[in-house]
Amino acid sequence: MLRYIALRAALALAVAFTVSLAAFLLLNVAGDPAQAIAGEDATPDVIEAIRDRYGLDRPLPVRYFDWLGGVLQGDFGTSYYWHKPVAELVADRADETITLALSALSVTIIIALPLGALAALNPNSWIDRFALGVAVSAQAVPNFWLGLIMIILFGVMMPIFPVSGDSTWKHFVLPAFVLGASSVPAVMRLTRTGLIEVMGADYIRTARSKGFRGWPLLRRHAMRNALLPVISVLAVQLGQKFGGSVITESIFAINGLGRLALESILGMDIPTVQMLIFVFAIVFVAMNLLADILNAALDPRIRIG
Amino acid sequence: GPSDDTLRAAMSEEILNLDYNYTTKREYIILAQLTDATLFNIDPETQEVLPSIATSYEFFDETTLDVTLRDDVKFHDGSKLTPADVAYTYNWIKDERSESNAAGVVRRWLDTAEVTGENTLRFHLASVYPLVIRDMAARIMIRKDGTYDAGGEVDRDAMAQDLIATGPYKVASFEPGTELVLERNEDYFGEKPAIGTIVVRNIPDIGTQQAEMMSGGLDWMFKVPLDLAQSLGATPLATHLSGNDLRVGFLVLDSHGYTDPEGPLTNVKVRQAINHALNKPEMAEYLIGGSSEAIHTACHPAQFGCDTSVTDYPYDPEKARALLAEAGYEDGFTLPLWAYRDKAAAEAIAADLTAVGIDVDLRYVKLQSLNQARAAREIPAYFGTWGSGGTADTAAIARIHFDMESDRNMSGDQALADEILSAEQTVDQEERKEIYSSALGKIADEALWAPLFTYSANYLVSPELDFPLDPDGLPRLQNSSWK
Amino acid sequence: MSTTDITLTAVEDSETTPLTPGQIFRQRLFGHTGFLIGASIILAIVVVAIFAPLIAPHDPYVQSLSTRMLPPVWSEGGSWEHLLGTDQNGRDYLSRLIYGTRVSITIGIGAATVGLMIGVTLGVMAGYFGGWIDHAISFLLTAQLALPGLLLAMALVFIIGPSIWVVIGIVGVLHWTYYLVVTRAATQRIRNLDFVAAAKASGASSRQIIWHEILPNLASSIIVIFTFELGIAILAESSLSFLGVGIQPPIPSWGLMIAEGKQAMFYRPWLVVLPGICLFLLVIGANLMGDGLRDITSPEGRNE
Amino acid sequence: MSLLDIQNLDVTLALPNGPLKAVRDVTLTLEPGESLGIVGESGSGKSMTALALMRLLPRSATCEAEALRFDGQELRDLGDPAFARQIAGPRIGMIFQEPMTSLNPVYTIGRQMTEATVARGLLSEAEARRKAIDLLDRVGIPDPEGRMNQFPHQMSGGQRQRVMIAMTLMLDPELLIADEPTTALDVTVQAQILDLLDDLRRERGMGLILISHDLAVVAERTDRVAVMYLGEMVEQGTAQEVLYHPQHDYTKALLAAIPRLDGPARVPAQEAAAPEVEKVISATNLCREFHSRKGLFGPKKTVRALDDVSLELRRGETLAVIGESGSGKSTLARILLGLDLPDAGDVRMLGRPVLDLPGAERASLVQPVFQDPYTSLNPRRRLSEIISRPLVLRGEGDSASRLAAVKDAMEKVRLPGRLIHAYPSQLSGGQRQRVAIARALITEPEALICDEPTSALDVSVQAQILELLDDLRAKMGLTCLIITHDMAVVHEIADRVAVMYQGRVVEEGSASAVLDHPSNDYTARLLAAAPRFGATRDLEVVQ
Ligand SMILES: Nc1ncnc2c1ncn2[C@@H]1O[C@H](COP(=O)(O)OP(=O)(O)OP(=O)(O)O)[C@@H](O)[C@H]1O
Ligand SMILES: Nc1ncnc2c1ncn2[C@@H]1O[C@H](COP(=O)(O)OP(=O)(O)OP(=O)(O)O)[C@@H](O)[C@H]1O
Ligand SMILES: [Mg+2]
Ligand SMILES: [Mg+2]
Repeated sequence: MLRYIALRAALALAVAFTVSLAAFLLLNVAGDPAQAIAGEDATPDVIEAIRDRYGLDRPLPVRYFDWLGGVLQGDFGTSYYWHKPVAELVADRADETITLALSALSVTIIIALPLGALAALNPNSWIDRFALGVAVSAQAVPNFWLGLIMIILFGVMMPIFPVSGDSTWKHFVLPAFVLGASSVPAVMRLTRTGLIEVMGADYIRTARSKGFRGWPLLRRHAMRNALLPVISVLAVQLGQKFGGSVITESIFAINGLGRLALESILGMDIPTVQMLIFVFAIVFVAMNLLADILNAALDPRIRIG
Repeated sequence: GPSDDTLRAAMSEEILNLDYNYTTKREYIILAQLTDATLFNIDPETQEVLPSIATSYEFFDETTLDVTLRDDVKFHDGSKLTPADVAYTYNWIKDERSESNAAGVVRRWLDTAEVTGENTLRFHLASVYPLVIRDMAARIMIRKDGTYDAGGEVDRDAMAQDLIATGPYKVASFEPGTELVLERNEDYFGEKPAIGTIVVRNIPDIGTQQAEMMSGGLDWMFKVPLDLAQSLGATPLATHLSGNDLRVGFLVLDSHGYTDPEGPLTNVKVRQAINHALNKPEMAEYLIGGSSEAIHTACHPAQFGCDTSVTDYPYDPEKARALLAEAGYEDGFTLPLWAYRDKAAAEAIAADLTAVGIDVDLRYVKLQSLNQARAAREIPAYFGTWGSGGTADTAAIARIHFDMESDRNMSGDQALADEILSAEQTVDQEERKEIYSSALGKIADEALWAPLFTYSANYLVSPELDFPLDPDGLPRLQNSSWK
Repeated sequence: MSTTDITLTAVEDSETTPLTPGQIFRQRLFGHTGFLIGASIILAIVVVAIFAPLIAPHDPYVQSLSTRMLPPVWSEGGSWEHLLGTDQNGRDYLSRLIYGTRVSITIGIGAATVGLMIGVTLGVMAGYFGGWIDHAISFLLTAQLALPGLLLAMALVFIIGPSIWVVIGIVGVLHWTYYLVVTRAATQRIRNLDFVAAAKASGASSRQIIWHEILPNLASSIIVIFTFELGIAILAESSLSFLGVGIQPPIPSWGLMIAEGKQAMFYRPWLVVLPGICLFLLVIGANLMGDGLRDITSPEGRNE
Repeated sequence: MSLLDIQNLDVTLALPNGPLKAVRDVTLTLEPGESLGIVGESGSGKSMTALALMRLLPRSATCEAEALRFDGQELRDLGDPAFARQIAGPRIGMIFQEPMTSLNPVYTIGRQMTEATVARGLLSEAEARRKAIDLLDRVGIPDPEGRMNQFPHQMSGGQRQRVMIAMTLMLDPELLIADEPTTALDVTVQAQILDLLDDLRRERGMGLILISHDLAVVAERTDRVAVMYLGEMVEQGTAQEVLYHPQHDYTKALLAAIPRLDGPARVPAQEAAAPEVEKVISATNLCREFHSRKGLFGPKKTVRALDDVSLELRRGETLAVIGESGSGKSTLARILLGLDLPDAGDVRMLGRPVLDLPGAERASLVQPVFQDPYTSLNPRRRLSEIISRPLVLRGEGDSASRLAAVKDAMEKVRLPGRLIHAYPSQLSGGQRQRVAIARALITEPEALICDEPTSALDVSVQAQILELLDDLRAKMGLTCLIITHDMAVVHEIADRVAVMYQGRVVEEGSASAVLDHPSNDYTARLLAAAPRFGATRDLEVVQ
């Protein structure tokens, strides 16, 4: 078990470094950071000064290994824009994103699980069709568009929720809904097929032959089996929400990591982008690991040895 | 709103650093107007030099400038400003270690600044430089002695957050990228602003800003797209103000042939055809709106030295076609046209050029991508804009675009570059004007550019806010008041 | 269940020959409502795309700045000349929406194909060869999932220059993982089946086994994923265009149109709503088709 | 009064391509304490009949009957909740066919065993536990107390099957339906379980319905036998009558097809094989280990699948390799075929190391026939393609000559020519196995290696395939290695036998010698446990 976790952690690090190297190269080919920092009316001497200041005139490998050396000592560098250590910056912004990701996940769970379960228990009924309709529609709605429509509807036409900022829980309602909606189809379908599959399993037939039916059957025999895959998918979805909050955060002006990522990418703030990608990669792999561990904890067939 | 005497302004660009000595963007100039004072001010109406921290100046000789300061200027922390602070600021910015964004400007002319008396100091200039007062007014914010290198340790971010300056407002709280709260500086030496508190919020999405405006959470927005400004301005929720802007839009054409020595753009007829093909007045009227006007010079007509009597190429697609045919391109050619802002205008330009038979491959990219490609000389033509840093002088646009050092110069014309540089060495204003006339005339005749239009600044403000506009296009929030 | 075959040897000469897989497939296809709805939507949109020049009332590229931002016919100030009004450059919105089908469909099909090539190749290799190849490909997969697509898109658009082909390439390169995961698992399963062993025993090489024995068995799941990826690619294109690193103006892409309409969305909501609905319909069509195909190709059908 | 009385039961399944009458007009009665065997080939509707009675039919199925009486009570009048409360469990219990999947994998054995009694309030938690331990002990599970906290995956298939039985018995049903309770079990375990069921029936006067396709088992264990064929009950009567004086043609065919251990032994192909006889394949000192990890976090496990195995296959003979499940038979076959490499030892074909042979040449020497006809054919290819594939791979002939070869091969294995463009899914199991054999024969190899070629097939089909193999061998002089775990099969077709146990060959010799006078303990046990169809006759004599 420990060995396995160590292996996965090593993998996470390898992925994180690879991805941040890729990010570094991509950013450097995509444009000149000094130009980006200087802005539209920058004169050449300003750009030169910036280049000097951040050491951007050094060759790429030198800069990358410099960064790498820093990371190995726990120093992710200083943001070109914010003039503060990137690590501090990321730590500052993380709580908004965590709040958003968790509330989005709750939205997903609240919508997807009951709907999936009801659909599974009444296959081909109207509720099943309705659930399927919800899934298909949620899959087909562009996320950014949903955000804009939500703003039009609830920010302006019926001003119930604030549409920008992150100071109160109310600010998170719409973004969490938009972000959470994107995972509903996957989770709902999985719940539904999982439950249908379990309800058709031989051990459920065994339980029925012992006289179990209805709710006790569901609770005592089906639930746990059907939820196993759902739980691991939820963990993975949570991991994706971190990186996936880019558009949502910028539409709703939430000052989290997603927006930071978008703006750092557009603004070529290389140290920030690199650290964010590093963090996202680790979170992503960690969530996958968490999913495995949860599964192992809940499923006695997977031995922990 | 007036109830809490707080003006809430929104900006899309993130505000991260309050020290204008280390920033460049327009948002920072606006904030610097609020928090900082410079030695002089330039009257936006008349372009006259007005006193500010300095009361007067005098050229001892062509390269020696004596300046007298007020004696009642206080920093936000209550300490009194001395000539030593001013000298320190200038010398620091010039210093190699400063890496200040103003360094380029200052190094151009400053040799050294020295304190000469209780209220006086002397600037030794490195060369003859007629624009020195203008630069002092626009670029260099005065800091306390030792701000950036206290104890020998260089700290360029010393003023980035906890700004100690001399302007009409002081920083009450600052959360970079989120919110800046400014309070009226009761010790300000000049005329004190009418509004007590200004809150500047970062709201990246213009739609969100608008929603906030409509729900009364904002009093002031700028850089508002025309359509939005007009629509929202038509409602009682907000007032649309349209002011001047020194920014001009233009096409820069690779007349030298950096991308292709034999390329169509090296032919003056083709460049003239491009000029004729563009329906500039329509673009100005419908896409930029407000006070925007079509231009035919490589400068803003409001700028000193901007001679508008140069050759004009009015909108005439037939003539454009004819010129193209004359140049041997009756079947047109493919033109990769780069652009980074005002997508609608870029598309309109592309459509106009397409209409006369040029097959435009529009490449709408991020600014830095354009910059990088341009630096690599991979761009045959781009739709550029220039705001001259709010400086109403042709020098502020000519040098950057026609100096041989600059990659923005795609004419490769050494004589033109020399002419433009010589203007900056000329003290006599009439003489300078003539030099610019000649240079601009040449640019127009050769059709090195296709000048397009001036910009207008669109604001949306709360109906309760009185926000006066200045002709130089720089918003000065400190001048606003409640109705 | 050990066997479900009731035509045993004793009755093997009964007249009713069971249906071929193809026949069963077609039969099920035409009995699946969701699939039929989805296919009709897609078909309709494809027809619109093909005949766009005949259907569109105006040239989608011709601008008329003086008549820009006209409202649609049902709003005050709208006219029959421009049914859905005009955009910020005075181009006919309906015509742009109609031509937008071409962009979306080209990109959807193109990108889903690029993803298919990458994903299936890697998936089959990982599943068939296993070992370090499998590990390397898994690593690639994780790295890909962790890398923000926006970044890749920006860089590629810059390096290669923007064009519809570049966008197809980018979206394709960002969307191969689903193919990989499914084909890898399926290949691992099929690899151990006896008919593969039989082919090996007949002297078939790995390449021959992959082409002749494994790929045909992956075909139906690949088609299902392709249909889903079609929708996903279309959405991805619109997101990239929305963020400004996708389709270049003046080409009418729905995502780009939403981005352009965003500024004025409170006063001219149709600028955002209409392209959004087009996207929604197209993607829902693709998804319904995908769902249908999946139900049809999975041996158990949807519920049992 | 009968314990169970079913009149004219119909079960209809709604399949995608039309309704299927899985059970037609079935009429059954059972007295208390009596045991009824239901036989019939796979898919004949045996399980459906039982499931219909328990109301456990799949969703798509509907069931109708004229009467469905249990202990005098008409079950059709009972609503679902009442049925679940009163009948299912305490009155009628059922043991299912699939032991591996019939227990819930995420709960402990103890919980699953006790929950029904506790939930019904029949026993207290502690009493239920005691009873469960007692029953586990009865079904022969060692350390029953410890087992209560184990999960199903921690037990072998046989143990799980026994847990299933014990669990059903927790509620003391009056009628027990056992649907193939012993498939997938070792013959030794099978015997033990059947004994247990017999005991219980005697002790408690419980009625028993034993569903099986194994006539030998039914003959040994039941009072009365019903034969099902294509959903209908074609014959019913005492075991004596039905099995020794069958009336219906199908029953007769079925009985004729059963391989018998005590039938006339076949004449070996080469009596007293001379030592200089050519060796087609010889294997010496083969070892093969597998490393596997159980689950994600499990420790590494090493399995010695082959442990120093030496074997030779002589030209013209039929060698049977027998041994229980997991003893390494298939591994051996794969290595002999060159599909897998041994860790140690070597395999030679006609004296040359198998590794030096190019694929094509090896293919012409030896071809495999696999156990499962459903996975050994590519479902996406037509028969013509499947059968001609080895020729294509060799680059032999043009399409016309290949087609001729395919037709020829199909004829050899007696496949109707009209199937030449059919897909495997359109074929029955027996037909599929013939296709596999045709494919193996098309390159005219010297030897066939058949890995349990009939274990997935019905006895009647099995007989046909075995006969076919025997025939081909006689006609073409094929050398054959047949892997099986069925002694009767060995008896019918093998010249020589090798017995494997835990990766080793524990005994080897001529078929008659090994079967009649096993020298190894394990072989002896294996033989003793094999059900013999003729056994009832002996019983009768004793009575
Ligand atoms: N869930 C199901 N869906 C559709 N058809 C089914 C299902 N279960 C069984 N059948 C069909 O019903 C018929 C009778 O099946 P049943 O399970 O009763 O056979 P059986 O005699 O028990 O066979 P076996 O010996 O293989 O267990 C078969 O043709 C089978 O294909
Ligand atoms: N690929 C593999 N990986 C790991 N273990 C394996 C593998 N193949 C076989 N084994 C193990 O090797 C042992 C022998 O397996 P093999 O398949 O040869 O048995 P068998 O005698 O053919 O059994 P059966 O009668 O069930 O087919 C078993 O314990 C099996 O679990
Ligand atoms: Mg059965
Ligand atoms: Mg085997």
